[in-house]
Amino acid sequence: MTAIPVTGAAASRGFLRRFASQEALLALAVIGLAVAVGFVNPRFLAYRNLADILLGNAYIAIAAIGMSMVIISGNIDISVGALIGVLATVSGSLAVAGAPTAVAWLVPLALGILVMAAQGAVVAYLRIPAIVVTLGMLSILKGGLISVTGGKWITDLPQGFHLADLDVLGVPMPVVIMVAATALAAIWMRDTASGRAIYATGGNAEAARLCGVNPQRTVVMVFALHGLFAGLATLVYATQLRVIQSTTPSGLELTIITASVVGGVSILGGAGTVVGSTLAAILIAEITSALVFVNVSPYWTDALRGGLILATVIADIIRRRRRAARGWRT
Amino acid sequence: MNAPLLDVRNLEKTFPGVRALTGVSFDVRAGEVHALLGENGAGKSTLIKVVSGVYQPDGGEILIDGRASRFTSPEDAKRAGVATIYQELLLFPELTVAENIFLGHAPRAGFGRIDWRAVRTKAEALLASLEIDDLAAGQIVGSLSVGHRQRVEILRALSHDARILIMDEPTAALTEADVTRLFGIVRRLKGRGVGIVYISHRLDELFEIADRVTVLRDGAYVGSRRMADTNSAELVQMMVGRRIENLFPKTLVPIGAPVLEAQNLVCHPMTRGVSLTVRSGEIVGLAGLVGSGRSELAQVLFGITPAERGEIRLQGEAVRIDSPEAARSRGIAYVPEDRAVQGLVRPMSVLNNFSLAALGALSRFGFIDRAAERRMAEAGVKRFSVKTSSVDEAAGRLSGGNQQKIVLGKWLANSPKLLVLDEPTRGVDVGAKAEIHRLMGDLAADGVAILMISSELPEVLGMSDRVLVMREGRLVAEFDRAHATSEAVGGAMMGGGANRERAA
Amino acid sequence: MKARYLLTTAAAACALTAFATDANAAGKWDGGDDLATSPLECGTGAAAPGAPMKYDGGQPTHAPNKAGKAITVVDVPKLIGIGYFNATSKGIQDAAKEIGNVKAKTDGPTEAKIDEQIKFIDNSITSGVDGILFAANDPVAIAPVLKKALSKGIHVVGYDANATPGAREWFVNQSPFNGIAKAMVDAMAKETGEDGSFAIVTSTFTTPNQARWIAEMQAYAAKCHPKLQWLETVEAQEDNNLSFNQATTLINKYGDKLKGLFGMTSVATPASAEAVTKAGQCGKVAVVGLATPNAMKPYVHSGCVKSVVLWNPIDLGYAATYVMRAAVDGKLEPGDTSVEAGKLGKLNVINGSEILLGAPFIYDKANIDTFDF
Amino acid sequence: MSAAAETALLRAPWWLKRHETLLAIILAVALVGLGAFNDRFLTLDNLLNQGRLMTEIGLIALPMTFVIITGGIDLSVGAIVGLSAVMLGYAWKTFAFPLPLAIVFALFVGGLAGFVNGFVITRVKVPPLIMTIATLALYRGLAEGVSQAHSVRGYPEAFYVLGQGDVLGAPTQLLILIVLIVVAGVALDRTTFGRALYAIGSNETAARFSALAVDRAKLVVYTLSGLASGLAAVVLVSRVTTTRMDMGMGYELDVIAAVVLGGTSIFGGAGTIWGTVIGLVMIQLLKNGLALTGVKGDATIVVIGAALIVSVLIASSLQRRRE
Repeated sequence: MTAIPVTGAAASRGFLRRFASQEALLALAVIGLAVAVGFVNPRFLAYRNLADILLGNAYIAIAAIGMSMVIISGNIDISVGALIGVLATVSGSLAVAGAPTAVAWLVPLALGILVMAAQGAVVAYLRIPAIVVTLGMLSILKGGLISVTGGKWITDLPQGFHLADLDVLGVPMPVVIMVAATALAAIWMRDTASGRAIYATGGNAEAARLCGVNPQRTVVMVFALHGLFAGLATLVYATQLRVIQSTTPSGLELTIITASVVGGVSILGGAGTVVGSTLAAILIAEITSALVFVNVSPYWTDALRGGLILATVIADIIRRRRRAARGWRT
Repeated sequence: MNAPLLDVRNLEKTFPGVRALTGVSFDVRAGEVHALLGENGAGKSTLIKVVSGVYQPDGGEILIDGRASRFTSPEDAKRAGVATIYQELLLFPELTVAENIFLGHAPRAGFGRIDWRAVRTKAEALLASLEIDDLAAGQIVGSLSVGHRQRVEILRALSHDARILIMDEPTAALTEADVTRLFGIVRRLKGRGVGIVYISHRLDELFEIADRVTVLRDGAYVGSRRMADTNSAELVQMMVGRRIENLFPKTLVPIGAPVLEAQNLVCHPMTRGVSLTVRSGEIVGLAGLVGSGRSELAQVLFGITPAERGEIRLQGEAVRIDSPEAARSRGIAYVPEDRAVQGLVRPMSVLNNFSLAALGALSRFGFIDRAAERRMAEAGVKRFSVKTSSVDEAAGRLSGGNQQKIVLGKWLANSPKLLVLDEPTRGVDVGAKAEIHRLMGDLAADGVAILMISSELPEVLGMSDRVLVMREGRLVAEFDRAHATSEAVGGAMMGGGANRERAA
Repeated sequence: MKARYLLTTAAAACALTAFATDANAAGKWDGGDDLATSPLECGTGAAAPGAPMKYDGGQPTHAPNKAGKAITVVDVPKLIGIGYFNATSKGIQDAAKEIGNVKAKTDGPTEAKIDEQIKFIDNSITSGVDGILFAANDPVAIAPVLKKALSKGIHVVGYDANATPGAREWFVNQSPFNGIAKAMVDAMAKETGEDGSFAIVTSTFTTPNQARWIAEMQAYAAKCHPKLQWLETVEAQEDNNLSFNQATTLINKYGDKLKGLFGMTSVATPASAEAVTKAGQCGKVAVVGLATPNAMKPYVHSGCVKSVVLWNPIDLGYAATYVMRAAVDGKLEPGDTSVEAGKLGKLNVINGSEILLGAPFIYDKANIDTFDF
Repeated sequence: MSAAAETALLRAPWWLKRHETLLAIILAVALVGLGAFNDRFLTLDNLLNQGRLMTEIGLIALPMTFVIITGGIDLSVGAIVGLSAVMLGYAWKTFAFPLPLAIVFALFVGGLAGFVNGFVITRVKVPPLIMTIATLALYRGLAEGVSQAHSVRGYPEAFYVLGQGDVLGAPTQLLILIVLIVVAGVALDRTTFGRALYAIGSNETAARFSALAVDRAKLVVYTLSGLASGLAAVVLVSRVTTTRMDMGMGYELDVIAAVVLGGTSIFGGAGTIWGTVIGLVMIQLLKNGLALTGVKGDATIVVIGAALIVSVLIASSLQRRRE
């Protein structure tokens, strides 16, 4: 019929393909950058270096999974960096105090879920904007951690505590966790009703409610999962080195949010995938490393990294806008 | 005889300070379309929200298949087979048609995973069962027209095996063609034994599709009629409690010099070379299907999407309209199609909405003269008889008709020379509709040139001095008042006739 | 659409190349300040005493005479919650307990931000303390608020990181910049050989002490170890994981060419050691740096790190408290050449208004277990 | 537009006043309470001094209120402070500009940085959060690159009047802040510009369809945000007598905390300058009062975080009870 709108052709693609293309482009950027830097300095392409980039930044990718869920559900969290600092301290303290390794690993997961679920509940049921709640929590965690520990470093961690040093069939544990977490989260979000509820809540909370999705419960669940992924990220983050700083890593939340948004998670909620955010975390880490490899003046690395992130974001927005339907209604 | 599917008895609902429903009763039988009629604020919306479990009643009872039921949530109602299609379609723009249909109750594969293949197959089966062939299960909903989206909503209701379907003004945003298709679907559902509660302001529609009608006024039950035993005059009287003589009070006024002369306007992709003239005192109706480029043309004239090519002359002077600000300063006013999104800043007060388009005139050196602003708003409230407790009330809390009067009123404060009205009476009750039509007549008499877009053919035919028909981004036909019949205009809209025909 | 991404990547590559400089130029350090360097003599010769200088510190105006009376002192370090300043704070408490009539409290920002630090000092002034101990995040930026303290009759003594001399009475210098630089570079040259090449991991280029040390290291290396090759310097904040990543990147970038890594902070050094360990480069890449002993024990014991340079921060805080007490009591006045500092004995005044703690200390396998901080 | 903004504004006439009144009462109680503990707290000297210390955050909080009312956010303000400070030093020292010209140049750079934010946000339609998170990294990086991590010092004494001096017995910069508070307050409350900001934040499409210059207003707002950050940088440099590339780090969160505490809805459409000022003063005096009462810095941060959540919680639950 003639009444079919002009955008029919572009829209007839299925969502799987649509999301896949977003991820393919990021993957292309990851590979393209590696090749480009490889021309300037072939050492960049050494297996060891590529592996180290993944290893050293897996925790950011893992935390970005939960952050992506939070953003897709229409919220944001800026307390996650501080939370990771707190969880690392708790985990390390337990290990040093002689708790069984399993306890030292599981407690931060549970605590992460607890703290985030509590924040989610305040956001969902008391209807306080997430940015306010998490900004407050950022202060509380940061100040609280120093109050309690005085910032005393945790050293002499037992050897068994170092989860990040283990491997599965030769693949280092941080990469295993990153890949497994991304894959599980991606499948869950794509293929289960509770996963789809996140998109529904972020896309149109009112409509979600009338479809039998409980948006409030969904938000709490999303925050709880975000806490779980923050806990997982902590396990990698805290067990990689021999020392735990007992402070909150400054600016980590921005790195994580950046990975999520560069990964194509719409900041307005309702769209995006965690595969994208993981690829973006890798891309950002790759840029950081590449800037050293091509001998950029160290004074200019931060500016260049910022510029590259900005360019990626703008390119993505323009690409999406071209695809989106014209007109005022969306 | 079987019990009715849905039987509502003596329903009461009170909100703090307001008795929203008092003693309302009606029933719906299998295979029946039962219409609810009433002015905005008569209690129709409250009634359907009670029936669909959004609100709990304070008194009375709801019987489903003769059994008393209490719904504590919309899910409860849905489980009992009551589904509701709201006016503002509640869909997820980022998701596909199939996913929208099955969101919340998708078929599962192992481990709780959604069986995407089954989702798609079942969606396709549903589409096929209603013989909808211009919609694919994999399309992204965000790219669909309103008519298509509504079909997705209907399919969603059917996917729940709904036996009672409540449709709140389903045709408000539809074109004639989509209305026809909707009615086809409704008849098919009737045939399957689904009971339908149908709310609409368009009386002609009810005579076409409904079997019975119940009229509400001020939250109270007025009466029920079989459609076959009643007529519009009676229904209107029941609704408003008084007689309305003429819905289209078109007065003939002398038509003056051209105000707007547009030559070959082009704006990719929906405006493809449009030339038109609107004269002082003239009301020009612009008819066309949704997607024919009517609203897009209006937005070109108003500078929201400025013309890429072509010429606009206002009162003989060539002008560039490259922004709404430029349009306003040239004396163009535009009452947009989507009141909630484009017309009104709902959380703002009536006062601030009234002055929004006239802030320049109300201020000196950028400072708003608040006393003048209040005078203006109060005068507007009086002139357009806006029903509001005070001008400080949030505009979003008013009924649709009163909201529309504010949107219209805020533009009239600028004394425009050209008024572009896009669906000026959509979702507006009969009384307010007549008032808006009368106002249009008064403005024309004052020499304002009016370009009116409407999907309601009787309105176009009743109000216009001249009718232009748009199709696929071009003007394809023009009729003067005498020759504008629904057959001729409708035919041109659908693309039946030859190229630009002139019936003079 | 794909073209756009390719374009971005291409543009990125171009930008990278445009900014790329040759490795040696990137390695050049031109310092975070513009002060002149004064490299020490090569070899093992003791530090030549500088020419005696006139006292150049400031003095509190109308300070109440609290000689022998109880005083309250507030300690505002660069930041709280890190091992190093926990140690100085412990030294301050130790000294306060020992002296008896000093009540000391440590309070400061949670991040090394100068404007936060200024607010803490300002609040201390208002609350009416008798003395302020500080370690400045910026020597110049902190000066106005310290001068304000002096003008209110409050005694001001710095430690670890100095302020412009006129803004405080005394500064307890853990070790002159050039002394640390010499110890670091000599240790590196010893481990990598005279023609080794090294890179540096520091916190930020603007951190004053680190910037000075690096500048002095460069001057000293040029003078005494001219064949040492300076590869580059990278920033890693005060962040464990970032430091680890940066060190790893350097190892991967230079491969066999990299013979040594300097860690300029107590965070960067253990992280660099960890990076070298993880890369299996122990013995091939030397790690020399400033660090606290506890964090370094595993690497020193494993032999991956031979020597860690540091003064004893507990002693530093301890000395600062004694200097404060002496200044209040009038036992340390402009023109004096030494001060008694409890168990540390007599400390000398250098450079007009600085009190020298001593030479930098080198921790190694033999003595590291005797320290716990 | 979000449903939350709608509810927020439906209550606007009531809850705006209420939130501010409530906040003012909490503030007064806290002041009296803290004053009872410490006789050095409620002194003119201390209060004026606190005014000096909060000026930089205050200057940025004013346009940030505008930005948030339009439904946007600007996370790059701290980085712009750093960039402008560096440019001030660079222009003065390297270009050998006379100091007044260098100050103008720093303001210009701040404004330009804000303009770039606004330009991309309005033209390319990049969501503000994303845009300013990216420029946060970019501007800070530029500050580092341009300065090569060098500090610039040794400004002429006369310059310090701005950051350390007094005029009419009050800190110079505090007077500037007060003047700008009044200007911003009147602009938001009384002018067409201010009205446009509320309309944009409540319903951007309707504002556009009402012939309001939406893009221009947003452009102005982000430019103002940059400009104010530039001004804050100049004041800060004058107060601490030196230029560092890491100046203003983390300011964005302090500024947003003050604005949000002051009752401005993060979803846009509601908020006032007066609320922001109360929020600003509350945070500053709470920190100061607690410090003087002997509470340590880390514990103070905890209290501030809790106060932020609790006060917004109280305000919104009162609002809900009205419904």
